[in-house]
Amino acid sequence: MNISEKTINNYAIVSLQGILNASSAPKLKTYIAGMPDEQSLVIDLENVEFLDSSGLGALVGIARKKKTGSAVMKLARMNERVKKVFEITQAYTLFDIYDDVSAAAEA
Amino acid sequence: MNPIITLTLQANLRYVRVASIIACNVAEIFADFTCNSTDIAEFCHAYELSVSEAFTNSVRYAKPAQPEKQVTIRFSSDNNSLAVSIIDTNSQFNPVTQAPDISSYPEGGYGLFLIHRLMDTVSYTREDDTNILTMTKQATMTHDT
Amino acid sequence: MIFHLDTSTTQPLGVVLLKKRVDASNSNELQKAFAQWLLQASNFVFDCTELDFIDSSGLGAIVSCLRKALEHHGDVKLAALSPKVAMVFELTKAKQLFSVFSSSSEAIQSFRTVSPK
Amino acid sequence: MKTLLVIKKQEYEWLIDLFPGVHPLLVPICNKPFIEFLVDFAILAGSDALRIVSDGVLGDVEHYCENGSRWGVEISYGSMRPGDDISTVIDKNRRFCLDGRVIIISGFLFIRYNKKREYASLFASLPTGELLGCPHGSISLAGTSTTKTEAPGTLPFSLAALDSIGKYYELSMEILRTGLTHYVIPGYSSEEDCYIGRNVIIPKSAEIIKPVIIGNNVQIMTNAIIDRNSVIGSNVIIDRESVISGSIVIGNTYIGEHLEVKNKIAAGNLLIDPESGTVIVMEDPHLLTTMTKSKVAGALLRRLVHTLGATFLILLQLFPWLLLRPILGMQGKWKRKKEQYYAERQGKYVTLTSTTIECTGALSAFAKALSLDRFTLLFKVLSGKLALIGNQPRPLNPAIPLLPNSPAGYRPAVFSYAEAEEWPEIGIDTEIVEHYYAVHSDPLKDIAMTQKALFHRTH
Repeated sequence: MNISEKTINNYAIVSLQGILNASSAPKLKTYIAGMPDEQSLVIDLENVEFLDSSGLGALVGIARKKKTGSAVMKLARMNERVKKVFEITQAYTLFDIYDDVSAAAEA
Repeated sequence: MNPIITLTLQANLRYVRVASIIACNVAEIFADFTCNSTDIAEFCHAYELSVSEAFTNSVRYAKPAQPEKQVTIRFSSDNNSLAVSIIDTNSQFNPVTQAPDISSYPEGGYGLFLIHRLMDTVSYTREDDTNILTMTKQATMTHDT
Repeated sequence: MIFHLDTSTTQPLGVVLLKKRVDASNSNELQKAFAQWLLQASNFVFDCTELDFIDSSGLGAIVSCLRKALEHHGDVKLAALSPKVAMVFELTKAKQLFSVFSSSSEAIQSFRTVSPK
Repeated sequence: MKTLLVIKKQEYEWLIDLFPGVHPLLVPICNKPFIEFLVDFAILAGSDALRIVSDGVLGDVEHYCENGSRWGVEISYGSMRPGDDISTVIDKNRRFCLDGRVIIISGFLFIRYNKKREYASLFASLPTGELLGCPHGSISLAGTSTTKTEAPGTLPFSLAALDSIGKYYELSMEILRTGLTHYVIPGYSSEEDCYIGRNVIIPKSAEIIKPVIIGNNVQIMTNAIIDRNSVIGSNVIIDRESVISGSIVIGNTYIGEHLEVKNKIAAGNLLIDPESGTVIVMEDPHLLTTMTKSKVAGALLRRLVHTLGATFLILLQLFPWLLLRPILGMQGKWKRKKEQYYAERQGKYVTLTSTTIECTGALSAFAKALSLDRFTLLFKVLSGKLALIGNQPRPLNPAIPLLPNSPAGYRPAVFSYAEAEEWPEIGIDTEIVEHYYAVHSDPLKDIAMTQKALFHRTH
């Protein structure tokens, strides 16, 4: 999995590319842990080819941390395969999900 | 049930992707032969995801300090359903699963729940110190039309 | 079920307070008891204030009570049907067989005003 | 043009308990799922894409509408948080709303419209902003219009909020009485106030009074009356002498004998009075029931009765079978075929040898009259693989999957109810008979039905 980052309106836009599963989730966690807790995030999922519950667990963990650190975490551009996992687990209720990155960073 | 492939992998998270890609491909080949026009992509994704979950569990619960530990994945089929079994030598586990309480932001515990929702049948047996988790799904999707 | 005899009317009047449920489990009981009550009165008020549930066998039992009362030249009147119980009576058309009153006192009053035959 | 539908769970939650097992957005209004009216409207208004956004679970809706290709419109789904206002929802769907104009329908609203009117050009020219609003929601337009026109004084559509069972009932009745021609209503219609679905059995003695809508696979029994202003859903049985008037019978409901359902909603084993909101749960299978499989205790007794019946028949047929089987076999009139069939439990199969006796000559006619062709199958009853009487076993065929949770249940058997009743053994009619017996059969009746089947097969 590749992680790239840019900044829009004080939001760190973290774009993920590839597979987000048990073997790659620690990489994402470590990457996010390297940021200040109060840094607000938009995680761009457009190029995530595959996500399983370990990947979901990592995202939920980040969301919880950001929530306690009173920062914001949003998800953007979820594809159908990724959406399915959020739907079955009802994890979509925990996130603000946008279909556009800049809209997520502006709102 | 006719056996198709049996595959043994080292119990290491590094190989989760191998297991799930193979599952996805086996499902695709099977669906190609069996289905008329069902949603093949969805069928394959169910296997990709379920095997990813089951394999991850097998590796996670493997007793430590046993680097030679292995997980076996066995595919078999009959007319229109494909079964995949994940076999490991971990200690016995409780396969009963319920939806995790999402409002408490759980980081894990979704795996078996997802498998149950994606597959038609999930069975768990313990034979001679091995765990066998077998998941099957019918290739012909039933639509309520 | 609680039964008492109201003697304020010209003819003795049986007042039955039905409790909770009248269904397959206790409808026989009602029919047996009713045979006893018929020795004391032929006019009845079934007070349904505390009746929450009735099924087809309960309904059958109440209709059979009515039939027996009619055979004795009497009547069974129903009082204070809850909306749910009333719906079952409507659904099964049994409501058409009975005089229904909103309270037991109204039902008792109705027996007073009718001159004995 | 695109349409964004925003419906919060909180707005439709009240419906969940009333129509168990049906997603509130799929609750039928005049036998057509609620959401489909909105899809139709969106298309009528010129939309080529529709997005349904909710904070509740949309799985069932997604399963029903899929990607919208059925209607030739692109349907997608989005999520939101319960506290989101409309502008947040628009932000969350900015990419969807980006190009062109968007009709935003917010709230659990029914839109009254008329399919004969022209909406596409109207929506293209209407000014941006709220078009109509009510306390429970609104319909508005986003994006710039191509031509600048003022909103006309009265719009050719109006809103009806669905916030109570009373409103639901009123709306259904309103459409039934006056609006059937305004919408696309499922079913065959030769007159404008009468829609009848497929496989509807109406005996001569039954009476149907318009306006009426009847779904598919409906069986109306003798002397039943479907009086004016009634909507009967699919897979419904209205038993003998019952009267339905001004009522909505939701799909998969059984209405018992001699009942009067007047101005009510019957849904499974619930009877709802729309005026007062009173709901009664029927625990009584004689009155109203959901069409479901029989209970476990009954199944055990049934198994016992069937085993005894099969044993009896085996003893009865043993001698003739020993005698005739070799003779007919030598004559080449005894044909056997091994095939796989669906078993009672979902996902399981059973291999059966079906025998056909070529019906030429007195001996084979005699063998057939004795049902010797079913002799070997009787042993499957002893092993519990088949029932004595029930459904005709369905051959395994990936192209025709057995619908899971079919309301009637499926119990493959040596003899079928359809045979007993001399119904056509193949086709959807059979399902209706089986449906009926799923509700009416009990182990004792099964014996009588087996007798009937044996008798009818001789003729």
